[in-house]
Amino acid sequence: MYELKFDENECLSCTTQDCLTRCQYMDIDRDTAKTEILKIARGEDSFVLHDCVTCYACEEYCPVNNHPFYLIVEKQEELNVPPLPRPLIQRGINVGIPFRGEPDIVEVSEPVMSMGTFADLLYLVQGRLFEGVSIISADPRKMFHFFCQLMYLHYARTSVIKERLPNIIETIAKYNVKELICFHDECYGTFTSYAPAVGIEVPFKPIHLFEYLYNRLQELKDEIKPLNLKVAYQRPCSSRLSSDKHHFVPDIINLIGAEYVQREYIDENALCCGGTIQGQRREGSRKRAADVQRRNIEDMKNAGAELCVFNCPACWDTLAGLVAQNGIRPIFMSDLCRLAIGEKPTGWR
Amino acid sequence: MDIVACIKRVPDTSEVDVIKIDASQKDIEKDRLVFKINDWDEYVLEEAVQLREKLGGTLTAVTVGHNDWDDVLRRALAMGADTGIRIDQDVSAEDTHVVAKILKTVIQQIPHDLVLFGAQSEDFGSGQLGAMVAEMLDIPHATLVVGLEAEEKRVRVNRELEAGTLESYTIELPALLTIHTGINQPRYISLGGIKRAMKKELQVMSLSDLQLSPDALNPMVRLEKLELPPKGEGAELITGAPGEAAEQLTKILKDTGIF
Amino acid sequence: MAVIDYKYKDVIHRCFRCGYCKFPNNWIDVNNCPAYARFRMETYSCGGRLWLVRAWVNGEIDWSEHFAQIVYSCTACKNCEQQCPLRFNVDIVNMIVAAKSEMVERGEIPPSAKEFLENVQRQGNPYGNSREKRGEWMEGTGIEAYQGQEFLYYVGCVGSYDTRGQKTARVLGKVLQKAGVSFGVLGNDENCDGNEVRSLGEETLFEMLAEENVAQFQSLGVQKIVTLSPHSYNAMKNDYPGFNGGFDVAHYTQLLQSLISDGRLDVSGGVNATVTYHDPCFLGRWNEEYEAPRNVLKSIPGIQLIEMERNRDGALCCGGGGGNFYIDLLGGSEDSPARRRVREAHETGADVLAVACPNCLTMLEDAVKAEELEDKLTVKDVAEIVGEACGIK
Amino acid sequence: MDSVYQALVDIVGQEHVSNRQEELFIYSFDLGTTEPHRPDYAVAPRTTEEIQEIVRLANREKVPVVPLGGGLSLAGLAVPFKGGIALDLKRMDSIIEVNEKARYALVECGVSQAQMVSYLERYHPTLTHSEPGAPGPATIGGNVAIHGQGDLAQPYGFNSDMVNGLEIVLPTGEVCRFGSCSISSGWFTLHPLPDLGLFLGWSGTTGIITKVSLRLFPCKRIRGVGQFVVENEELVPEVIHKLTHTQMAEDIIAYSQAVPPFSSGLQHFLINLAADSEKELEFKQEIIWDDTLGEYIRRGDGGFLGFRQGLERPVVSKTSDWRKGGGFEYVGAIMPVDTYPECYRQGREISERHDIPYTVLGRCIGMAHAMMFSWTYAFNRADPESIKQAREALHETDDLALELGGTLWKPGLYGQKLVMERMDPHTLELMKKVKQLLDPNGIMNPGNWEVS
Repeated sequence: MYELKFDENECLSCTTQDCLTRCQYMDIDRDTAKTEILKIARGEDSFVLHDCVTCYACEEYCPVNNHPFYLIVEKQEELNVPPLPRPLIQRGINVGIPFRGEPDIVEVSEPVMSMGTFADLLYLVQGRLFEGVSIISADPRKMFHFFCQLMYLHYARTSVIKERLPNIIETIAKYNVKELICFHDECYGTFTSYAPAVGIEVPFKPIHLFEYLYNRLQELKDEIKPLNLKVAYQRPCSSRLSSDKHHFVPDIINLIGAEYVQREYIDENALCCGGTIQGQRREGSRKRAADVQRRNIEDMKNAGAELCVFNCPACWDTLAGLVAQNGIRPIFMSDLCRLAIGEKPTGWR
Repeated sequence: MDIVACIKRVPDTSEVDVIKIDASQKDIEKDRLVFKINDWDEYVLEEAVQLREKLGGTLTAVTVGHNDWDDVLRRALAMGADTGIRIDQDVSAEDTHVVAKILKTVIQQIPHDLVLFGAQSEDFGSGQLGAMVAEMLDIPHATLVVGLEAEEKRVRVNRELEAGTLESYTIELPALLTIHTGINQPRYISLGGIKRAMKKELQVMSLSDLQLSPDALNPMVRLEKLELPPKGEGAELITGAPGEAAEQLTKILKDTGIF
Repeated sequence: MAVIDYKYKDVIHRCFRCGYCKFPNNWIDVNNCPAYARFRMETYSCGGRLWLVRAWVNGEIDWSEHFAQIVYSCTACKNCEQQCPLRFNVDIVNMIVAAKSEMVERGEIPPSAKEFLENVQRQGNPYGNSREKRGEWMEGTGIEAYQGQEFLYYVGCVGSYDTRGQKTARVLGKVLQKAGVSFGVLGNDENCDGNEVRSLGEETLFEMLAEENVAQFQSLGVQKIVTLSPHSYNAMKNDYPGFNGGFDVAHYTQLLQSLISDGRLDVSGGVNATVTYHDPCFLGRWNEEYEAPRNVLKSIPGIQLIEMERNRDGALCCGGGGGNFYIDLLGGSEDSPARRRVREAHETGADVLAVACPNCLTMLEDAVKAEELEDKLTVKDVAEIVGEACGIK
Repeated sequence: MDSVYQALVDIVGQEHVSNRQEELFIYSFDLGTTEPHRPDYAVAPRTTEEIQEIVRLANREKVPVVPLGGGLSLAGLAVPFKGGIALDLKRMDSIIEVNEKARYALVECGVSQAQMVSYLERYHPTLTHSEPGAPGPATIGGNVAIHGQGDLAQPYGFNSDMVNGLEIVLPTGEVCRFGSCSISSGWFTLHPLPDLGLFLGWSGTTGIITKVSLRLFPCKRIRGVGQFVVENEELVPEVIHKLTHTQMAEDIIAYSQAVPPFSSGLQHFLINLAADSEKELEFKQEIIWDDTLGEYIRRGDGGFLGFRQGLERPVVSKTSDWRKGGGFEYVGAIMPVDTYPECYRQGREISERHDIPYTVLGRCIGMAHAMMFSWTYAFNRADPESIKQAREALHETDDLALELGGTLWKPGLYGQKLVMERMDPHTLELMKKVKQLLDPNGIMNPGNWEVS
């Protein structure tokens, strides 16, 4: 069985306790933070387990990469403190079960990209940016064979992840690719952060979509017409698992001559889209989510953003409509890049 | 029932002003013209094919002309003819009698209960050929046939006379009929069909194959000269809005006492 | 007799006949399938047609001329494909065309369609006019024959032979001259583009035309093509590549749009008119070009552009598609799509109905006469309006 | 020459009548599992007068008349079981009047639901009508003729409860008007007398509805749908009870279906809310999700799946493609809300026994006075076996609905028989008398509701 690599001593010797003190959804001082994270580590109950909105951020805040978030989720499951109501958990768990037959493994030539569970968004993967890219998981009916499963961190079900993830990786491995561009950075985080944290082998090198886009844009540099647009970025929870790649967001936005607007909820202080929060069991969750969304969008407006760039389709589903209502145009990163090289964005709505 | 259909290739004269007389003044300039199967012959083929579908037997299409005449035979094959025979002889300058002689000789050599011709040709339009061949073959014939019911040994035919009067006969086979337009609705021949027909073998015969010597053909009529009709006089082009134009026209019709 | 090798045997039964295909995207009118609008019997709705084809394929009904007319009354306008909520919708028009192909191979098609195809076989145009006269439209325009200029200006059958079409073809030629575009035409050597031939189900004839045209274009070194008709545009842009004919094809409204925005074409002369624009199916739904013609019109001073209830991908077809501008199975009634369309245009209060397709032009102009709206509504091609704006008569 | 055909041509004109195989073929079908029967003529009249002429002719010649609108009942209610005239009413499609102050629309019977929705959105954005779950081409006349319900059923009941006036062509050709319109020029109420109630829900067996005055309702600026989900079907009746108590929902639907698999076995609620301002919307959301359903969420029994602004138009026809087969049919029954758990469990069992992915749905009618419950069975039109399976499942479901104490909504022939068997004899006798009185020659949609 796969074991989470968590070292209690790291927390004992930790001077910052950033994991909980920097949490945007709980107000915790350093001492409380230490006691609570240690209680959790030792398998005792803690209000943190009950109040956590599962935003992944502490995974990034931890100065020593000790996986506090994975720990919290494992303990939520162990102590049966599910953050979501049962029907939502059942729904969630059923989502990941592949149906309608086995995937057809076909010959692919690198570069190769996996759509994960977003085969429906294939229309975003078009134009010169993606020329010559072979696609894995292009069939919506079979895409759950490529589902990274990490979503279950929101459901306090690491057991499900550990049970299913190896098979998923095995399926992808059948394509014998050296490198795999991940359409969704939750997949990227799964392969580069979660899998190693619990000791699951990953036989290929994941490439972050934004890193790929950045490099492609470099190749197409001459095509770029500066956009002169003020751009805000909706940072998804999953990107907390690949903070080393986050810099590609400003890099890309600068490269295409747009402005990465400075705002309160930026980079490490980014706010969750609210998608998970609104459904949580905890009293007032719906309003909490609404409040987070309101503050987030107000902040974008105050920063004068004209566009809001999305990374995660789930954030898009919860937030894009609201963003648009507030006069800011929602757009996926890939479409933003296409705009910059004079192509018509497919997701432009 | 064994059927022989005699067909002809003619220039597409849907627009008369593209017709030009050549230097010899005995023929028209053909090089830039588009050719097609003689209108009446399409009805001949449709009728023949339907009869064959109903009664079985063989259907042979025959034409007289040089190799570019093959295309009309291809259409015949595409439509369902079993064999296409071309007598390799340019008869465009010859008279009907010559062509009749040649066709008679061919038809004699193939099984024929029923021989079908078009009532006339679009280009020269003498309307004699069918009747002549019938006489030469010494078999009964009917012209301008607009209705046809066939049995094993006889056919019942309707002929169209003045003002659409119908005349009905029963004719013992073998017989020859010249078919009038409107007897059926010729089917469309798809280019695919024609291409498939390309694979079918065509029989090409020379006069010598028929033991006919060119000088034995001795035409009875010789073409002197072709000329285009002179431009008509007094044509008046009525212009203006539909309403006014109509008024003008009725005025003219009244004034000229047409009504 | 059942149709053994019908290509869509395994799909066609999936039509439920819910009838969304009758509507435009905003549901404002149940008459957005041209054939249904004309006859208002279920047989003429897209679903009815599919069910009948299936019945014929399964030998449940026999071929009849009425059946053929129902099938050929489909104008291939793609409204059904836009509106059908089911996954197979992308193949609806193909299912109808495949049925037409079956009929073509059996020779059993409506007489007017037979005439159309035989004329194309013989003279390379549906009218049966002589190939020798294809170039007559350009007399006195000084338009050059194509010899390596930047653009081949492909005029098409309607522009070459239909009197009204010829006028537009000439005006567009002059506009291009005025903008200093380097272009040439094929004149008598131009042949039918085949777009309608294909939608009439004569696949082999279409292939021949496509192959011949591609060969001809390549031998002349053609790289860029600008077409008068969206039908030609569609065939050359989407079908010719399948015959190794990868050309850079533009519809003239797209070229005019860039000429104007680049300042190469001066339309400051302006035109004072309230204009409503009718989207041609083969520019709109088939190729999703809705804005170029509108941008051209908007760029002309004095023009007020207003929209009909049904516009862009919800536009009502003029009824001329699928060869119907010639075989005319939808005409002869106040319910004819063209007449419904001009009434709709008139209701907007516009005095000019702008079109970007010679087929639509002839269809809608005839409809204006039939509706006796001549003095209230004029049908003009976008090219003609641009012509006026830069002082060309 | 066929004299009836000629007479029909004289009435509606050559182009709107046919006795050719193509039209007869198409009009012989229902979209469900009912066996087709060919009519002898298909006719598409444009005016009430034409319809009168047709009906008089039919009476003289003893020819059946089968009226149809969208022909989408799925229960075979427009199949010409005994031949005759298939009367396609879709050309009767004028929206005659919309009275904003009295909130009604006077329309011809053939106006489609889609046309109505679109017309109101375009010209009367503050008004809406109760749109059925049927495809947009379904007609207003057809819907009230079968007691349909729509997306305002929770506050206002059946669509046939929203009728303000009717114009009917009797089977003998006379025109009758019911409601205020028969006395004044206003079409603002159906009640009291002369409201005889002999036509709504009779599926065209007592006359042809030619005009309908339909109640319209306030259309708030923001309309949207929220989703809630529970595991335990036993909770559904009490949740519906609590929701209706708030009197804040425009529509409440509980459903469960096998496809997509993740929703299988769960009970979902679709709850429509409407508001004129964000403030009103948030107020209603607070009442519904936090105050009313909050306890389920905190207990972990129920989950809030979010609220989306904007109503999605119904595209039930997608159901027909579940088995890539272009067909589905459902049993619709009016059930007491507390039978939901049984309706779900036994319905699911029937589906699974017939190897069909299950779909059950209950739409709340009125203040939980009842629900329209549907058991849907998709089939493959190209596979006779799957049609047979679906037909059997449908019949078993008809039996089930009645066993559970429900009553069938727009049943086909099989269901009609079951209902009439159970009907008390005097009611049945009265139905028979009414029918004989109105339709002495039995020409109206024969085969349906025939009391032996």
